[in-house]
Amino acid sequence: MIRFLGRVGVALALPAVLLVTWWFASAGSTSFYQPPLERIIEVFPDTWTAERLQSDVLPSVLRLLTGYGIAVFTGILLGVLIGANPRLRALLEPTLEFLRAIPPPVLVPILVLIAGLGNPTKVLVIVVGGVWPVLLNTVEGVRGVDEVLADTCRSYRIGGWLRMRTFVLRAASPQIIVGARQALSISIIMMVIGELLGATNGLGYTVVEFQRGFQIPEMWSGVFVLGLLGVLLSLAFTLVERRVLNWYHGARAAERSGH
Amino acid sequence: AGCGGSEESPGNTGGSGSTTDKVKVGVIPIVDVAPIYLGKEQGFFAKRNIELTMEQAQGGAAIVPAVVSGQYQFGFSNVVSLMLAQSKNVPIKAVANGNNATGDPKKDFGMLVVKDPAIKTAKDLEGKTVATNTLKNIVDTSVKQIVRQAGGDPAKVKFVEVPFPDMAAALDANRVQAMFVVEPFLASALAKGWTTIGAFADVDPGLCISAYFTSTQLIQTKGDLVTRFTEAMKESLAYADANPDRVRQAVTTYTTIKTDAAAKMTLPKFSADVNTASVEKLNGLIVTEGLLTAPADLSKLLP
Amino acid sequence: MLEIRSLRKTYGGHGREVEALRDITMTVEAGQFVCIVGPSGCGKTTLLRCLGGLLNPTSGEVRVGGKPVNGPPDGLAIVFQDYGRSLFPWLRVAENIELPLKSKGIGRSERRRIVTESLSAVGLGDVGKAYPWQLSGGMQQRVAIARAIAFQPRVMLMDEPFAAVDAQTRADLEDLVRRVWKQFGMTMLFVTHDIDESVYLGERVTVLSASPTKVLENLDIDLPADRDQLKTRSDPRFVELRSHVYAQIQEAKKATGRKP
Amino acid sequence: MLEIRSLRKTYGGHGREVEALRDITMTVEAGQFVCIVGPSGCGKTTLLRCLGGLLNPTSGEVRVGGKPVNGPPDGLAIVFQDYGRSLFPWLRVAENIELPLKSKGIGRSERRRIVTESLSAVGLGDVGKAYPWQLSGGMQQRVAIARAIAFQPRVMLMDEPFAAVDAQTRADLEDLVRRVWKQFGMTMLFVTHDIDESVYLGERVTVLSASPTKVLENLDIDLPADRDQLKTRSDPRFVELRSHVYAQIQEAKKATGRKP
Amino acid sequence: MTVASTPLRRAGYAPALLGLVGLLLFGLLLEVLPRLGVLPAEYFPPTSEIARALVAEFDRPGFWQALTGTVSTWLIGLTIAVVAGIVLGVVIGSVPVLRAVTASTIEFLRPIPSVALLPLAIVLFSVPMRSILLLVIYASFWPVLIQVLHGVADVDPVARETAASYRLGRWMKARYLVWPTTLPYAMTGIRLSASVALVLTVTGELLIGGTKGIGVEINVAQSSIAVPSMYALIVVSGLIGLAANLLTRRAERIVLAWHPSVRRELPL
Ligand SMILES: Nc1ncnc2c1ncn2[C@@H]1O[C@H](COP(=O)(O)OP(=O)(O)OP(=O)(O)O)[C@@H](O)[C@H]1O
Ligand SMILES: Nc1ncnc2c1ncn2[C@@H]1O[C@H](COP(=O)(O)OP(=O)(O)OP(=O)(O)O)[C@@H](O)[C@H]1O
Ligand SMILES: Cc1ncc(C[n+]2csc(CCO)c2C)c(N)n1
Ligand SMILES: [Mg+2]
Ligand SMILES: [Mg+2]
Repeated sequence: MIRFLGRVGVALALPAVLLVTWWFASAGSTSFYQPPLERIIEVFPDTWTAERLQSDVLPSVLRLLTGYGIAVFTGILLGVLIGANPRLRALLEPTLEFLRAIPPPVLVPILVLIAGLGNPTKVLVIVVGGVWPVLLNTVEGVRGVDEVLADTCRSYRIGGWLRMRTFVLRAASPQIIVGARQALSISIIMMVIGELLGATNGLGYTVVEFQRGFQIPEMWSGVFVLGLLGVLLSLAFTLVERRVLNWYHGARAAERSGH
Repeated sequence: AGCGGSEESPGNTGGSGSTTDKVKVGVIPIVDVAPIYLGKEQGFFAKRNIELTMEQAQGGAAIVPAVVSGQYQFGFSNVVSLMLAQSKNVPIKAVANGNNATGDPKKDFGMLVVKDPAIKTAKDLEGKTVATNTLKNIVDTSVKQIVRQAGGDPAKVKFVEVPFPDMAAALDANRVQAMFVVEPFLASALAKGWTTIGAFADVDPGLCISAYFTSTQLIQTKGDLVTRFTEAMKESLAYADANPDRVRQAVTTYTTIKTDAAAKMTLPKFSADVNTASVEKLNGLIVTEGLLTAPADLSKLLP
Repeated sequence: MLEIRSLRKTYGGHGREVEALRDITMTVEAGQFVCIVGPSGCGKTTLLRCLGGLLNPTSGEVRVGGKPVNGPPDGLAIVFQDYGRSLFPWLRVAENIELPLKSKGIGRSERRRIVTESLSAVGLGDVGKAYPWQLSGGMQQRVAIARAIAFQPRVMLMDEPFAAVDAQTRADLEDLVRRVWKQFGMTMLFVTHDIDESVYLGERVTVLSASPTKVLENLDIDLPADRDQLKTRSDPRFVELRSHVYAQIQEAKKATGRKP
Repeated sequence: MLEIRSLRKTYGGHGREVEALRDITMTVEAGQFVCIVGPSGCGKTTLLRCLGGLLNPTSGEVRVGGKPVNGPPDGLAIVFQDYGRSLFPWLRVAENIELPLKSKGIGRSERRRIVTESLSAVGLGDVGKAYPWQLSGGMQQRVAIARAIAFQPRVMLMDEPFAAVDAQTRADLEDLVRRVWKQFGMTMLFVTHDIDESVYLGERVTVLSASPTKVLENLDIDLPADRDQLKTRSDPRFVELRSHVYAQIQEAKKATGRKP
Repeated sequence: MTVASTPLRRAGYAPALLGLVGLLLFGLLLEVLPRLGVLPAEYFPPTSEIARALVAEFDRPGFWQALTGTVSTWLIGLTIAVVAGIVLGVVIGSVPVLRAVTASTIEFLRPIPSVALLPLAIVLFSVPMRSILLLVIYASFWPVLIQVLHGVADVDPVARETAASYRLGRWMKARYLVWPTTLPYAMTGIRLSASVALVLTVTGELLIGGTKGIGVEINVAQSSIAVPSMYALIVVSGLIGLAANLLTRRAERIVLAWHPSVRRELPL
């Protein structure tokens, strides 16, 4: 319990310092786009009411989780195929690198052509943004698997899906996890970008709406919500990671327990 | 915070003088801003010691803060955005008219277009989805008024945001059933045989669409420059209004619209002065639509 | 069972060209137990990897069970010299041993039985639930051995499998390997640095020269098939043979496969 | 030089609690050469890591040069059992050996000299430019030894440093280690599984029991200081001592540190 | 025997060729789909038309100015982000206390989209280019940082103990142990950041304007219904990303020559 409280304390220390600094630095600010922190906190409860959480935040989070899930799945699937197959990698990498450098905002209209103005497009936008870090990290993770383990698999004729499941995916999992972590925050960003087009509700839509309506304290409060969403999801992510990479952290932490 | 655009854009410091003021204006690459390009070309600014540079941005979202911060000395924006800004005490003020509806609801530069011939009037849009470039803006405010005037209930119309360039595709694919577009997208849509069921002019024949604005800070520190800019703009607007062919030609210089396409566009009206009555009407509408709880203080906003 | 003809392997790249094997020709009959000794770096591991289908020879031919090797042959298992890296760190010890059995299609309860059996055979009955990185070096090595034994291959290639265990455990494992070899009629190729061990275990000891590597000698071990740690090792013939091999090894370190 | 008092180490976590060391008390005088033998998994590596300041004891005290150990002590080098992983794969062999010297502040030309010298001392004069992963297991192990020797530590801890080399090379390395130890007046703690080796090398052999681990015996090796592979090993006293240790090891595997 | 398929040396020329084939196939697909009417050609022109528009762009001096502008903003922003990400990543990753203290803040800041920061970025600077740079750096900093943080944590325990036992100093440890371990992760981070930076450069130019850049040109093309030109400009952005990847891959062959993924003689 004490250790838990300690961890919470450590996690909150820097944000607290930053908030206090911000509070005093912005107090009495007259700059229109940098309102005093006090104002932002003031508008927060009125802005993010239960009703708004339900009408704007919830649909966004649902889209986010769907898109993120598809992005991670696709990234791993493609990544394993490409990482394990040098020819396929040579064939596809330039095209994928080309696509990766295309700004999502200009990609959105193309997606609309294909998937319309509704939720599918918004989910697709998240996938299009979030898939890259998972893909790249999976490819590199699979490419870098230990040679002796690879030989062990071949020698013991461990192949097919069993090999994928028990060797390739596990060996690459530390790097896949990094990619998935990257994708998490990018997905939140893409959720906002996706809601810029054809949107009628959503967290990102609301934030941009406040910005257009020159409701700057409200906009900042929305930025807070995005950040908090990031922290929350990252926390959940850490729990999953602990389970998945139990062996990895174990193998590294045990030896360090010395000093 | 950068303020007043001091170090990077050296302007002159005194009042009216012999030195030239370097001025950057944030604009959108559309037909609406043709007068300022024409004015520059005609020397209306140079003769008032203003060296003009136009900077093209995608929309007001960036232009307003850029003017407030002094990145740009002047900016171009639709009036509804300006009214919203004013009501939130953004330190800006309109200094010149931008453009207006043509006065002819059948032939305007911004119109409500449908593909489905079954949709005859704006009232038929009930239950349908309409594309507007921005929600809570002059476009959707106008569309709602058009629907209301046609006897429909705007609350029954669904609006979605689609940038002008992407609207035609959305309508073509029936993702939306109507769209409000401005030139050159309007001409392109009409060329497909699509029909119009409303226009800016339906809201007010001389509806003020947009305006040039500056920061209140610039007005205080360089009131003289602002005055000269306003005069030059007025001269430019008058010139543009009187020379539609020159406008069509100018458009092809700052966009890549081809000459023949420019010839088919319906031009807006360029009044030298802000149509205050139409702005007041809009002011009422935005309260009706719930964009604002109280009307904006136009005396503070308008020149 | 194993036929190696004029095998040559040259490693290249990264600014270093090494002829690991110059010209190896040898045959191992089905069911034979052959020990390989040779100086460090002479290419024993390379030879095993060629036999296991993990490495392309530069030239020459390798056959296992009459078929030319291209890819790991069926029913062949390797205990890698790099035992630590050959265990899957994300699988517990029991799962590590179970995995090849799974791919072999053996049923769950049978797998469990084999795993338990082979673990206790190497003296690790109680670590099935541990992760490999929780074990000492010698324990890890024994897990790798247990995995190979559990796999019950027709051909077993072992690369210094007892390097990390103590003398007593080593003796026990030696007897275990002999027992298993006999029981399943395996063909065994066993790389070791311990000369006594090579003589004690093998029916034949093959001595390799230093690089560039050739076969220096094929020595038949004419000791009785039933070996016993005390009796065999004190057999005068054993002492004779091991002295012979020892002399050969000393030769080998100087001698290379270079033609005079 | 090395003082270990009532050292106890328990590993925990991941569903497994192991008492690797129960109660170890021993002292190594400055300049002494002590060999440690003990069954696989009895905690030899654990002991070395506690001495090297890489692991916190659960209880008890460890002192090096009179100072309690918290963090790796100055002038102490370890040759790790897991030699493969202790070489940096991104550095060439020579660079691997050079690195500790660099951080010691030795000048470039001096470094070069030491590197060349120590590499040829372990019989690897020509692989300085290779990467570790281009070497055979035994070669890698010798690089790790060369690195430790080049470092010229006051205290050297070696964890089965010759496990992967052939008999002849092993003999050469044994003599090398004795020579270096004498030359620099090092304090040496040497873990081995080879009983002959422990007797041949050490001034004292410490036998550890199986887990839960205690010191089973401290055996002084009263052989002449000048050792010779042929002469010493055929010395009747040598044979006597090694038989004694062998018997102890067999004991050790059964015996544990458990009090009766 | 075909156990080990092509050794790297032989594969030397083939990947480039295969990659070209991949691009051509992709181009062909986008040529055919609009022509068959699967995609509306009016809004999504076939490849040949885009290519023609691209060639036409080459003749425009404005295009080259825009390209130079975009590339320089991108490179400046990327360099700053990468250097900052690597330095901070190594420092934070190496000091457990720092890592624990900063974790929540990093997770809070990472998902804040650039669009939300747009007004702030604009009012902080008096030159548009700097506002764009700020957005670029903000967005492309995080991928490098996160990759490096994980890379630093990946140091092999035996290697770490070796370094500790030989008493390598802080700097030596960072340079010879932590950095080489991190490098493969950092490389992926750089590749991720390169595209994020490019994307934000173009988007920033599009939204803010005030500089010479591909984004500004895209804006003009869009409002002029110059659909093929717009796609041509987007293709340019993709090509820049392609070039960036080519360079990082080349660099990787050199600096990661020792890494299993590069050194491996046997492809998986
Ligand atoms: N992957 C590789 N790349 C380049 N050279 C290699 C590679 N693997 C081995 N070699 C070289 O090939 C030679 C033989 O190596 P190998 O591992 O087969 O020897 P070994 O007989 O198993 O030695 P040890 O008894 O020390 O394990 C050595 O000179 C080694 O440096
Ligand atoms: N990191 C670890 N986590 C958990 N348990 C460990 C860890 N390292 C070692 N152990 C356990 O501690 C005990 C002693 O291990 P240690 O490596 O010290 O043995 P050792 O004497 O060096 O054996 P060997 O001769 O086989 O190398 C073993 O039971 C082992 O399982
Ligand atoms: C702060 C910030 N980070 C990332 C993006 C979006 N983004 C840029 S490139 C890319 C991946 C490739 O398409 C993504 C998701 C953004 N807009 N703002
Ligand atoms: Mg070997
Ligand atoms: Mg050990």
